[in-house]
Amino acid sequence: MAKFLDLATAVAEMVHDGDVLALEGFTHLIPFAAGHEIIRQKRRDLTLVRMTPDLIYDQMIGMGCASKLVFSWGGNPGVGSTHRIRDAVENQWPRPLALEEHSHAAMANAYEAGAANLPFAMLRGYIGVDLPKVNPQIRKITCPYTGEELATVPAIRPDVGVIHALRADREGNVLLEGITGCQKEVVLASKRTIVTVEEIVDDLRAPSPNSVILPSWTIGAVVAVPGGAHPSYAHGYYTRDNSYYIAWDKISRERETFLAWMEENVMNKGPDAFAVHAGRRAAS
Amino acid sequence: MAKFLDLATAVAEMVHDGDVLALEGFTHLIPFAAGHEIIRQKRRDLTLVRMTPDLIYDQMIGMGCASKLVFSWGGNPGVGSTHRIRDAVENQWPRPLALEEHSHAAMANAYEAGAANLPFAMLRGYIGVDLPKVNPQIRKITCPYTGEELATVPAIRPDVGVIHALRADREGNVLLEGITGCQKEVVLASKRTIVTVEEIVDDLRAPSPNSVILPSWTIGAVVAVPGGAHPSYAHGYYTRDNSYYIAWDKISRERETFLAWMEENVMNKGPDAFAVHAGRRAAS
Amino acid sequence: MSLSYSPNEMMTVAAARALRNEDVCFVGIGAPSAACNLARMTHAPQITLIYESGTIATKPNVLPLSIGDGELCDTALTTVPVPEMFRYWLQGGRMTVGFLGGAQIDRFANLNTTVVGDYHKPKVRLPGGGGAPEIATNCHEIFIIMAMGKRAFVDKLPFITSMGHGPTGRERRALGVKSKGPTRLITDLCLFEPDPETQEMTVVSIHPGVTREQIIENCGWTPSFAAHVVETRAPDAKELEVLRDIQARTKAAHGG
Amino acid sequence: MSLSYSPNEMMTVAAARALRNEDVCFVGIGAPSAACNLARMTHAPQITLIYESGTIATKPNVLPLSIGDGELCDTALTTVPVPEMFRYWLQGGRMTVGFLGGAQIDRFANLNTTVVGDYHKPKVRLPGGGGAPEIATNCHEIFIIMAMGKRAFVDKLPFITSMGHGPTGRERRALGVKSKGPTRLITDLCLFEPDPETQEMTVVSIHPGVTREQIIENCGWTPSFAAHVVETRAPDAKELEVLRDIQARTKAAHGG
Repeated sequence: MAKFLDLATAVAEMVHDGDVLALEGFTHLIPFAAGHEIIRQKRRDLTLVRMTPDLIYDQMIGMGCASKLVFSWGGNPGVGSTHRIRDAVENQWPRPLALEEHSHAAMANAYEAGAANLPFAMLRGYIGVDLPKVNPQIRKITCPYTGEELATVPAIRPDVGVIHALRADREGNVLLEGITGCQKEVVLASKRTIVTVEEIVDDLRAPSPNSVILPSWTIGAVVAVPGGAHPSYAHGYYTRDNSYYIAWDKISRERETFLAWMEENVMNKGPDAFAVHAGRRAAS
Repeated sequence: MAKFLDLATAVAEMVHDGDVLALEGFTHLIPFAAGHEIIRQKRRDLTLVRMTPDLIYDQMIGMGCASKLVFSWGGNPGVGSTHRIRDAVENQWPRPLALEEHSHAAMANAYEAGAANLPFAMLRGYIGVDLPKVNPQIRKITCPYTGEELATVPAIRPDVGVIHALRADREGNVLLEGITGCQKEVVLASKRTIVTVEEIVDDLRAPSPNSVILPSWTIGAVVAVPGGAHPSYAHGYYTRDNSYYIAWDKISRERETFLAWMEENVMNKGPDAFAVHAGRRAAS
Repeated sequence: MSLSYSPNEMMTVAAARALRNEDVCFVGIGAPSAACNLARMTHAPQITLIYESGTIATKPNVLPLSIGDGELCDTALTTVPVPEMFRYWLQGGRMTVGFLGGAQIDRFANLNTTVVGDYHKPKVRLPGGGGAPEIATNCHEIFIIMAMGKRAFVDKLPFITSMGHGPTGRERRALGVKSKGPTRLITDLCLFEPDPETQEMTVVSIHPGVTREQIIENCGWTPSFAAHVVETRAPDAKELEVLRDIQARTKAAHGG
Repeated sequence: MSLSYSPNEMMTVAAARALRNEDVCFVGIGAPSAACNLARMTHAPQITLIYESGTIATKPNVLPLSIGDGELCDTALTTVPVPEMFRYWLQGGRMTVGFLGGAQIDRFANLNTTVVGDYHKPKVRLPGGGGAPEIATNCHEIFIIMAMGKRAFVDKLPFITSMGHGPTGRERRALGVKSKGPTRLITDLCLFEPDPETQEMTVVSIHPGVTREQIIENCGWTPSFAAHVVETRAPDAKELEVLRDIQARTKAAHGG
């Protein structure tokens, strides 16, 4: 059964230096509050796994948490580069960052294989492209019926999976809704898991018998962090803060402005700072 | 886009002698009305695919529609044998029936692979059991990373997939809810599809943004057949007619009672006969 | 005061007792389903019951006739597609216990639900494996519930539908399967557990009023008895009341 | 009466026109998304737009900034998990058109969005492939939208992120890929289509007021022109009005 913890305790107990760590959330429900707590606790040498290492990994990598990044698309969506990731890759600042690069289809399949307890995933992919030349983890398998060749990638089984969800009930069962990305897969594929939620409620208010629910016994820790996905969003709670993403381009472009911003907004703050965003419902 | 057809026309257009045909529905939403129409139109030499060939396939096989059955569990759930399937296997009556037998896990994965346009599925399965000795389609593959051996089965890609769903909108988009089995996979894996529904409505009334919906352009024909899953059930419409399943044991035990029942209840009736069940809501 | 009960009731009660509050149990239909829900309604209210139809943490008020009765979905925490159930939940290694029945069993708890006689020219064609082949290896341990009798407890199976400890008791480990396999076999006469050395299912507890001779007469092989065989605790009033209530509700609901 | 419009508007309008009412289109973010939604709001109201975030048949009122803005989910027919999107819907062969942009393109419509310079010692590290490598082979055909310029239209790509017709125009077929690959390349100056023999992207239509010299100057290889090059029809009032409206709504919504 999931334990109900505060965020600092959950990160202290579950996330260790050197871990393979996946913070997931496909644009929606990105666990920013959890990422900030990991930065504050100064974790080092993490292998960070994420399909779309956008701002949260830009911040974690810029603050020196990671030695490796496993990813399939790294940028500030609709805005431009993730400058801190580029600085790490191009100039080794603040430290070198090894890359293991995939396509979205491969990573989604690799999470899926991890959740299904398979050692690898296969896909009709990587045909005629250069990525297999620079990523030796991309291999091939032959269909035992048709003789066709398919691409393979190893299953992703993180040490720790971290997601943000809408709400949990008092038993620790968790509901997601909207764009659910590969969050279910990450939780089921990971050895340890932290799920931050907007609220803890008596009744999950699942709208459908087929609602996306992770049972309590699949989760390590449940942490209430209202607003904890900001500047990403939480379906039915608050909308995406697109102006933050746009502003990040300038903040992150130079090391000095980045460090100053992190000091003020992350190092000197706590999870409670996210609560202000929980009530913000943009008209859409 | 799906065509709106009547059931006789849909079966006449889509189901041909010799086809590989999958009628799916895992206890819930079994397309009985469509199966009866196929019997009435006297299709022959069908390869019938279904995880749980229960009463609907007992009826189709007993009426001579099939020459082969691909399955993983054949019985009258909670009641006993499917006597007509046994008579075909044990005594070749009314005609011989070839079997291709799998486990549930293998068939579910094979449908999933079909939907995903993969030529085969792999699973951690069939370990230490005799089925691979009698089914040469069960093979092995070696993981290119760990060297582990995994079982494989060919993807299922039926000529025709038939399911029953709750409702369709005027564009032919279809909603399922409750126990959804592998219906989505069957529709996406099949070359041609027939979806019978309880009703056609202006608004699908999908309760969640993640509701199980098949877009119109994935479906060949949509047919309104209220009650068309009886004696199976339709979530929110009517409950399972367990007494029918219990009564079937006696009806189907002897060829004569079976044939008499089929003549009266299938051959001399039409899809409209199912409508009486649409309104029956058992208190539960 | 002694209560009157049937051998089947004793079997179901004994099976229910094997389950723990913290178990996540993959439930077979029929006798396993009765035992699992009895456990949930008595000593293990928090047990998670999962049926292969995709219903997770279901709490049926009446026993389902099929593996996918509406009652299972209506009372579940959530319901997932069948491919997901087999991929993420069963193969994913999430189940602490798989609870199976069967048509035939051998001394190493291998099960046959496929065929009697030759596979290609069957004497009796049984339903087939369903979920059992993968339940048997992907759950952490397996409980089996079956009434004894010489046609069911056989010296040699005509077909292995799901593996217990293998034809000689050694194959399971030799094949590298990490899960425990059958750890309990609950019958209407007694309880078996695997011998720690040989993996042969061995009588460890005999139900009240049952003799060793009865067990031997109803077994197709010569059964082994543990060094210390105890007497199974008889069903208590609460267990019987809850079991009979649920069966009465079930009968009424199914209109049988 | 002649309307005034920008090269970017011409490009977006021309791209929108390439789409048909019956298309099921896998939409990339940015310029493809603008073109696809313009098509939906003008001549192709029934077009099915799918974003890799899992949103199927979405009808956003403002253009999403990201691939997974809430607007996409709120207006979708349904939203599926990302692994399902890539497995059942993209790999499943459901998409008639994949609409891509890119940082660099070569004459055979291969795309680079990965890196400039050596992969291991990059001069510029670009975002990477995302969905593009599999979009490029699993959709029935590919439309590409990119503004011309010598840094974007290059003679030789440093890295092939997604395959067009292959480095020499022959690899796609040689690899046994059945889908058509890039059939249209829409730029701010002209429209390219593959030569039926060589697969080289060839200018087939030039936007009003653009010269061949401008196209040549903005292309890193010497572009071929079809035997009969037509003039692209200028945006009409309706197209411009709808495009400008949606861009104004988008700007207001994103608070940029």
